[in-house]
Amino acid sequence: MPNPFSVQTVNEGDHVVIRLEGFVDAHTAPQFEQAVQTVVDQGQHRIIVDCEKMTYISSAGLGVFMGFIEEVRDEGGDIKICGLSPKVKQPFEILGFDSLFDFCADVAGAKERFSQPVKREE
Amino acid sequence: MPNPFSVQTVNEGDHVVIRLEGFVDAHTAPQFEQAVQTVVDQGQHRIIVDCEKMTYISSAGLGVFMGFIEEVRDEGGDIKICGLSPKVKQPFEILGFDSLFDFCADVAGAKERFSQPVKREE
Amino acid sequence: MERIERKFLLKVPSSTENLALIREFVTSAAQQAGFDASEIAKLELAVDEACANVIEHAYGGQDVTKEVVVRATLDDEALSIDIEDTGRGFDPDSIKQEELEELINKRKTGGLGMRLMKSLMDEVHYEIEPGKKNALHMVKRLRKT
Amino acid sequence: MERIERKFLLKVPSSTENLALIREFVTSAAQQAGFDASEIAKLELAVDEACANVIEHAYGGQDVTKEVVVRATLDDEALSIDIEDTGRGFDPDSIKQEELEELINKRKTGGLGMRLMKSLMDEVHYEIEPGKKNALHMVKRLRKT
Ligand SMILES: Nc1ncnc2c1ncn2[C@@H]1O[C@H](COP(=O)(O)OP(=O)(O)O)[C@@H](O)[C@H]1O
Ligand SMILES: Nc1ncnc2c1ncn2[C@@H]1O[C@H](COP(=O)(O)OP(=O)(O)O)[C@@H](O)[C@H]1O
Repeated sequence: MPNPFSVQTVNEGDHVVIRLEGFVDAHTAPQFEQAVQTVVDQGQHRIIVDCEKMTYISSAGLGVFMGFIEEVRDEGGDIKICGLSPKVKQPFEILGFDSLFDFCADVAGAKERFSQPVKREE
Repeated sequence: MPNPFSVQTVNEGDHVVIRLEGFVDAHTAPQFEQAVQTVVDQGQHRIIVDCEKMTYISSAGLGVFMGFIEEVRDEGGDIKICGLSPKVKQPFEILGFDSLFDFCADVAGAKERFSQPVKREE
Repeated sequence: MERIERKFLLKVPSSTENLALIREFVTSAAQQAGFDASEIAKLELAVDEACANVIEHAYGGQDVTKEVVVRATLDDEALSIDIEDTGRGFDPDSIKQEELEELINKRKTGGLGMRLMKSLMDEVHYEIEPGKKNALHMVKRLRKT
Repeated sequence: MERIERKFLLKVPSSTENLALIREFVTSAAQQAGFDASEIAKLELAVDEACANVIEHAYGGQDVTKEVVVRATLDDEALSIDIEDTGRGFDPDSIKQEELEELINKRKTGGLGMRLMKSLMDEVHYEIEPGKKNALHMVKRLRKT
């Protein structure tokens, strides 16, 4: 009850959607990390993380995005972050994630973005 | 956030529905008590307390039912308790409320019951 | 053999506003102890009742300068709850447990709390030293399945 | 003139399982202080980060025999948070704050917590005495409207 969390991975053709629900903190982030690792290990690099039902995120969760983005982009893919509510957006913005990651309104928007060039500073 | 509670009173012709929502504890029970007092002061004694959205009740809330039932029955009315979920039913049952109060499945059932004789030991 | 205990402690100002936090506290400890939802609901209610009594009776109403102390200790066998106050104190044995019908006839709105605590918990035990420390010890055992 | 303080204290075993309860604790105190939802979210996150660091770094991972202590003290002007541990300790000034881009290039998954705490709170101050007590003091002031 005090810490509901779930992560769900759905393969949708040429990309994969990882759905986060509930609280992503130092307790639950390892499950999120494992989900991304599994997807990457399977050679999938067009990743959409759907945060619509995520109610909280701490740096442990933010670190997961940080740790995989280079590898995924090196493979020509990206991690699109979508569905952030204003409340959970705050830590992303404080840390400057908005200038280095691609935020999308929803999964549909993220899919569209995969046909556009990746935002990246070299 | 930690203690959402609301009480709503709706006059429906010859009876009144008091809707409880959230946590009824020693902090919020006074608001419930006030709502019943207001209804009784207005001379209404056919009272339905709708507990469908009540998520918790402690003895402070149970005491409100206890304190008014005699007066209301003396006036030919009753307090029908309806919509109790199994979780919140527990304290009512432990204290024996089920043998002295009229529990109904929902508001419709409670309305029907008002046309039947009141359960009462003299 | 040593038993591993987990100890939780919460101190809050004496105000009914804090009952919600007290319930969260107990729920957290009880979940880690492995109680099921129905047992957790019982623990939550018993501790709420005990703390409401401290706030209302021991300290005579809201007084945020006073402290309610709740300890939860869990091991493999049980969750023990210890609630402390430095308030008025009382003689638990002198409290007459009236029947619900009697209370209703007298139009009482209270008198249910201690009875609830006793039927919700496996042990309920007071140690009252007015002016020093009043302590309530309650235990709920884990039923092995 | 005397300021009325409200004091809250929480002690829990060192385990990330307890971060949720720690957040509830801070939220409760912050609500009573009168912070708005956005300020409460900041407080919640800052304290979560600080306690996660205690659990992971000061105590080197889950160790339920160790204690994380969180104090919240509120008055008319601010909510002060004090977090204590008896773990390893560290020199906060020696921690290099790397740019996000740098962290990304190095495929780091950590290094964001202290930065977050500093931008979320008005004051962040460590007092480290390894082997004795490590304390973190953070303050968030109420903006009068
Ligand atoms: N912690 C306490 N300190 C002082 N008096 C108490 C305490 N707990 C209970 N009492 C006394 O016992 C009585 C019965 O308590 P209880 O059964 O919980 O019902 P209620 O609190 O509704 O009166 C109270 O009215 C009070 O006089
Ligand atoms: N309470 C603490 N006890 C010991 N070391 C700490 C503590 N807090 C932070 N540190 C050290 O400071 C570093 C940076 O912390 P932080 O910015 O929160 O990032 P992260 O925890 O993700 O590494 C940690 O990796 C750790 O070495």
